[in-house]
Amino acid sequence: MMHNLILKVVSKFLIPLIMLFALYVQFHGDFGPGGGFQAGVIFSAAFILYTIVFGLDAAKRIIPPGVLKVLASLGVLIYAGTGIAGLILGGNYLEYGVLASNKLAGQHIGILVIELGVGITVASVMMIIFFAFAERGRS
Amino acid sequence: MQFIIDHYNYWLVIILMMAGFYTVISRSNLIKKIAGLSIFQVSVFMLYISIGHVKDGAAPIIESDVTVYSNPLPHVLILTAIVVGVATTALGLALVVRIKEAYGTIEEDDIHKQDQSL
Amino acid sequence: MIESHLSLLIVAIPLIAAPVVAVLPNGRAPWLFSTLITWSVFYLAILQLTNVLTGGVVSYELGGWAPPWGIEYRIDSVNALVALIVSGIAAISLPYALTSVAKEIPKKQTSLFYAAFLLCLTGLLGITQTGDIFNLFVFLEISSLSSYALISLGKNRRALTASYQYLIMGTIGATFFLIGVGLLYSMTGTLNMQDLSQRLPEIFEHRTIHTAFAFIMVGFALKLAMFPLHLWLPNAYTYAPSIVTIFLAATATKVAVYVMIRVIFGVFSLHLIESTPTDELFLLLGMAGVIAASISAIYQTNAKRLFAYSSVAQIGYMVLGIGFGSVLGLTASFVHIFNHAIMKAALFMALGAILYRTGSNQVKDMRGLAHKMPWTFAAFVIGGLSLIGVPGTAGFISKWYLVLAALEQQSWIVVVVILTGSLLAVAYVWKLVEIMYFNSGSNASSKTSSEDIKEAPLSLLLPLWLLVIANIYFGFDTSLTVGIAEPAAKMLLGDKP
Amino acid sequence: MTAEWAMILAVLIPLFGALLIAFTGKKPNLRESMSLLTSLALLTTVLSLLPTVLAGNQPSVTLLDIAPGLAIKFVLEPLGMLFACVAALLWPINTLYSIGYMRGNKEQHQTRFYICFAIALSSTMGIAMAGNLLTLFICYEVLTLSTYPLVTHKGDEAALKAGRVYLGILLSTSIGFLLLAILWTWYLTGTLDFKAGGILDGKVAGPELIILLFLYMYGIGKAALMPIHRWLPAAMVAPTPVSALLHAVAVVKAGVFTVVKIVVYVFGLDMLKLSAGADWILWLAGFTIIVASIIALRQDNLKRRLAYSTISQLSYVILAIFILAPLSTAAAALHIAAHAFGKITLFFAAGSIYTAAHKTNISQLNGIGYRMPWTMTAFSIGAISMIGLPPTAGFLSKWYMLMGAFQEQQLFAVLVIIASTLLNAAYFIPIIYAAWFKQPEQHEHSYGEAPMAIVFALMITAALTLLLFFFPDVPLQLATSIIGGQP
Amino acid sequence: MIDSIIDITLLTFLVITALAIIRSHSLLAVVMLFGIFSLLSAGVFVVLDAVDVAFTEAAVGAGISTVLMLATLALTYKHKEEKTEKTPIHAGWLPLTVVLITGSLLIYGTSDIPAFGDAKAPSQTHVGPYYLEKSIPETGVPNVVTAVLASYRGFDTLGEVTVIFTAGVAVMLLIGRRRKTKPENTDSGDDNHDA
Repeated sequence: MMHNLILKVVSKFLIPLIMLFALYVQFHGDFGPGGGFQAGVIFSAAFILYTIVFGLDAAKRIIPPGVLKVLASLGVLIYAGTGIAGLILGGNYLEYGVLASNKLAGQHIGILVIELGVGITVASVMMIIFFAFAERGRS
Repeated sequence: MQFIIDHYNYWLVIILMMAGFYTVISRSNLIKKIAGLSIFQVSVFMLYISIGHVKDGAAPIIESDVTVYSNPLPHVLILTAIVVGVATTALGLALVVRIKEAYGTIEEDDIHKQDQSL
Repeated sequence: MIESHLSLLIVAIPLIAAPVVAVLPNGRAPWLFSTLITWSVFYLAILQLTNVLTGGVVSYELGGWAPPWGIEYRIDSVNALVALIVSGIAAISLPYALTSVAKEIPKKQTSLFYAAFLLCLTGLLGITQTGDIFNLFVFLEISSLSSYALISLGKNRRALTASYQYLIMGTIGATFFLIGVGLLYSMTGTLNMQDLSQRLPEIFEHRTIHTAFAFIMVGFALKLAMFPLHLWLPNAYTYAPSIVTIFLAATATKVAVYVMIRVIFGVFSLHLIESTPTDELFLLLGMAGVIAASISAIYQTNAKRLFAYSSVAQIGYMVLGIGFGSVLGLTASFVHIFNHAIMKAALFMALGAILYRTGSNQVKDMRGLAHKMPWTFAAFVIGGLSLIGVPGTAGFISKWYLVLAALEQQSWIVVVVILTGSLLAVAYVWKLVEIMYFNSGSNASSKTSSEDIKEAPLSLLLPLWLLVIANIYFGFDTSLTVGIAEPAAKMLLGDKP
Repeated sequence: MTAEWAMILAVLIPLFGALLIAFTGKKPNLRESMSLLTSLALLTTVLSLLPTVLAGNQPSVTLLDIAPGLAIKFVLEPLGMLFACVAALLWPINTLYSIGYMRGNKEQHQTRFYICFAIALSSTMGIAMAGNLLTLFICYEVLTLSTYPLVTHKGDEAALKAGRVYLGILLSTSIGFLLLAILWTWYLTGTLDFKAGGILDGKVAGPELIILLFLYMYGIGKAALMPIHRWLPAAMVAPTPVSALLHAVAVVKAGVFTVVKIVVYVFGLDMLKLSAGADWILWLAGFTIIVASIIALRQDNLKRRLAYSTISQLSYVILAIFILAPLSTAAAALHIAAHAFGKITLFFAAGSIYTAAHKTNISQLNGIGYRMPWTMTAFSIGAISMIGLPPTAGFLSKWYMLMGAFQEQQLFAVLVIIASTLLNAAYFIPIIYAAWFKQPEQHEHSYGEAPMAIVFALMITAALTLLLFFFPDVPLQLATSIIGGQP
Repeated sequence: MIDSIIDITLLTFLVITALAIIRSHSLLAVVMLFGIFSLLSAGVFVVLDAVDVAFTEAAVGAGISTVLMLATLALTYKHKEEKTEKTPIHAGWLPLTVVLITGSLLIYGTSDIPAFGDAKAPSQTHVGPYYLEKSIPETGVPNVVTAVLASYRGFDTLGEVTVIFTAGVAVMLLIGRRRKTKPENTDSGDDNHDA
């Protein structure tokens, strides 16, 4: 499969589109279906496709597992941190209203940020899992 | 007749659940158990969504010209539940891989035999 | 600031700590960090308990949304006590972990191991704190997934199958719980426990409600390994790493019992229980569990498995307390939740110390250990006596209230069963004590006969003895256990005598 | 020093002693002297309490409340005082003896031995001064557990088996029956405190009373009422000082003491008398006395014979108390002391014979009297006391028993006492006769008296047995003041 | 009406798929059928107006889960050997009875549940409508599901993310690095399995 040129070209062409779509889903969640979780899955799907076509090592060169681990933790921390920010700004935990001058803006920021956290964690964990299985496959 | 119209959806969903449940507890193959487990869960998700469904309702995305929406809460719960489901599946499959490495089989009966023979 | 957000911080701190630990370099750092975390959480839990005892019920609106629209943390003396137990056990088992984990877990995995440990703690505390029944499900899954992972880390390959078995059983249980919650929602339209308890009474007659109740009960019966749904527990406890067994045995099942009590008396009500044969069923299963599990404990050849079965029996006692549906009964259950936590933690710590020195928990390999590890042995004996319920130990208090509750109900058969359970406990505890105490037959199998076995290291002995002393202390001072449990029981039963 | 403090000390001193022994374990001489000192300290403490109690007041001290109404509480009343005195008096003597015995027979694990001994004594004090059933129960269990290592001292298969029987019977009866009985009492009355006239008075009647009584009687396995007496012969594998502890100083005494205490302060004599629910125990006790004596008759092993003698002697106390007459109650209390002195003498003698002559069977004792005059004199005194002839303590208690029985026209009791007296004579006289008047076999290795410590100890106890007959005032006063003064 | 017809059709197909999964012994087929099952259920979710759920189910069920199962198959069976499950030895009647009891209990339980799609059911009248009304004014998010997910029940979602993270940690612990030496089973091997 490694030498299938068409596949490589197509996917080279496809993967950016998928990632773009992922970003769209990520940030369009407020208005249409979608959100951090779906976005994360799609993003990881793009990477999984890349891995299948170009091989594990190529994929790892782009995102080493160590980085993935950090990213996975980071996502959770972003989310939980938003909650703490709420605390510090005098609200309850995860109370976004206090994040900005007016309540609605605060809600917007809050939702945006935590969705980002979700997206990062989901994407990276999905990749971690897939890499783990793929890794197990060789050797 | 009305009774059937009111409940057919639940009944079909229950049949699905039980199909999954049966696969889990009756099969010996570890992978198939996991598959059954997922089916069981997905069917339960359908139960929730059915509960949240409102006749001629629209998807709960506020638009000016729509009046009747389905209940968003079950959707939210199930979004969470789906994630939990996939997490469980991933973990279960990882375990299956390790069991295969340790026992050389993923058939529950064979594993049991090996443990007994020790 | 701390004061007003106490209930939240107890869950949030370990939750935030877990991902941090996960990325720490392997070695001592993760242990040190998680130890500090658990201690601070324990401190907060104490604070919370005192607050609740003085100030009454605390409600915390997550996201600032009022219940039932938002998720609510609702702390009364009941879950404050359970949170105290869980965090306390975590706080005391981590100092033990350093040595034990270094021996049983590959160094490469330490940071991830402690991350999983903290996640498990997060889940259990989340279950305890929350007042929202679906939020409960989410945190239940956090604790479950992490405990599957923790159990699978046992050295023996059977840890893997045990973990898998637990995963299947646990997920089925959780899904049953989910079904029950869904049905409840369809009838009430709410997920907040407080709200539920107010909306349920007028629709008690609905079949859907009964079914929902049944599914939730079965779901949690699976989780707390209530006889006869206990089959996953012995394997899980036997093959998990010592520290994991200590933690789970002392906390996981306790939290499940708490949820059961909460759901029965806090969400549904005594009325439903008494209008259905639930209470009889609980008494029946409780008794069956006590007897059957105790008997099979006697025949175990692996000490860890022996005490795993004993755990199933002890759960039977708690179930009995629930079955009585009386203040005394619930008090007994709560007191036993607490006491059993400290006695089982102590016993499994002793076994962990033995495993650390001899590399085995087989009964036959423990011959004559008393003379090589006197301190461990002494601790083991005291823990065992507490398990039996000998006066002067915490276990005695539990038995005391259980039997009183049974006498109150004039159910002599239960009295007999409880005392028989104690006698069976004498049998299986003394089986071990004898083999450790008597050096006879120095044909002891390879490992322990060798002279190089020394007393366990101090890092294992200190936490162990702390718990042993607790076992004795709470055998005399019951102001913390009974003093809290009794009002809590009264509250749950709406002051019904 | 106030009486309250003295009481607390009485419990703490042995425990503290145990620590000292543990620390000095490496140096035998130091260790033994520690143990001796502790015992003497305890004796003085207990005796210092005597005047207070004789003056008629009952000092009480509450250590802590476990739960509302449930306290760890000590109250010193005459009966307890008597028991405490007996135990505290015999401990130093027994220690002295142990030193001789353990060294003479080169026993292992002596430190553990002395530690457990001290703990056992501490719990005995607790039992003697227990102010309520809970305290009594706790100390009772501690006594059981602390004597387990003593019974299984040898650590071989036989000891293991004996230990199983010992612990199995004592623990299971106490948890299965006694605990239940106590809980039931608590449930019925809402209190566990010992009260003159009984706390159950009017609270329980009919079959319920009989069941409760049954639970108590068989819950107290240490009283060795048949058929739960088997632990006592089984425990014979232990070294002689331990047997002495079991039979005279602490364990079985704690059993019958508890029985008396429960009858007097929990049920109340009057209630039991009115509701004739207690007769069956009278019969049972009588049965035990006779059967145990007959079995004793057929034992050739000296210690076993003594063991069965103990079983029957214990049932004397139970019989006496269940005659339910004031006099016989006093007799029961008195017999606890009398039997203690007599029986410890006999066991010391048996041990002394074993140490000096390595003889265990009665058939080997021909003419031993001339080889070991001191030992056998003491033995004879003890035996006479067991039979109940003057001038020994045994006569005193038996006499009061008979009087009580006559007072109540308890013909059955009278008959049992007389019959058993004959039986006692039947199994003790032959030994004395053989020892003094039979010719020893020829070609027998020569041996003399046992070590000094042993002989000294058993002379003291023998003397006490006699003294109690001539100067019975103090114990008598204690015994009678249990049932309110009248003789 | 048209909705319910589609609904019934889809559900019927689902039932058929489920039965096919039970029946078939070829694991490859099982996994593929599972993917189909997920897609069909996604369809059902769309019909029941749960677009977000449908989206997610399609991505996760048909996507991730299926891929993972295929990967596991590849890892647990050799390249060429045909991947079939053995028929369990123990009797099949016990599971069947358990399932039948559970199922009938559910049928019984749902027999007086509010009618399917009933707008006056408690679930539609108590908490649900609040979100529909207040979502825009309180959070300014038109997609109510997102509003509830991220804000009203944001803590659940935090839990959800934690679950995912837990799964990541667990998988790393289990199959994170290269295969270690086979775990020994000297200790506690010979336990009797009495319950």
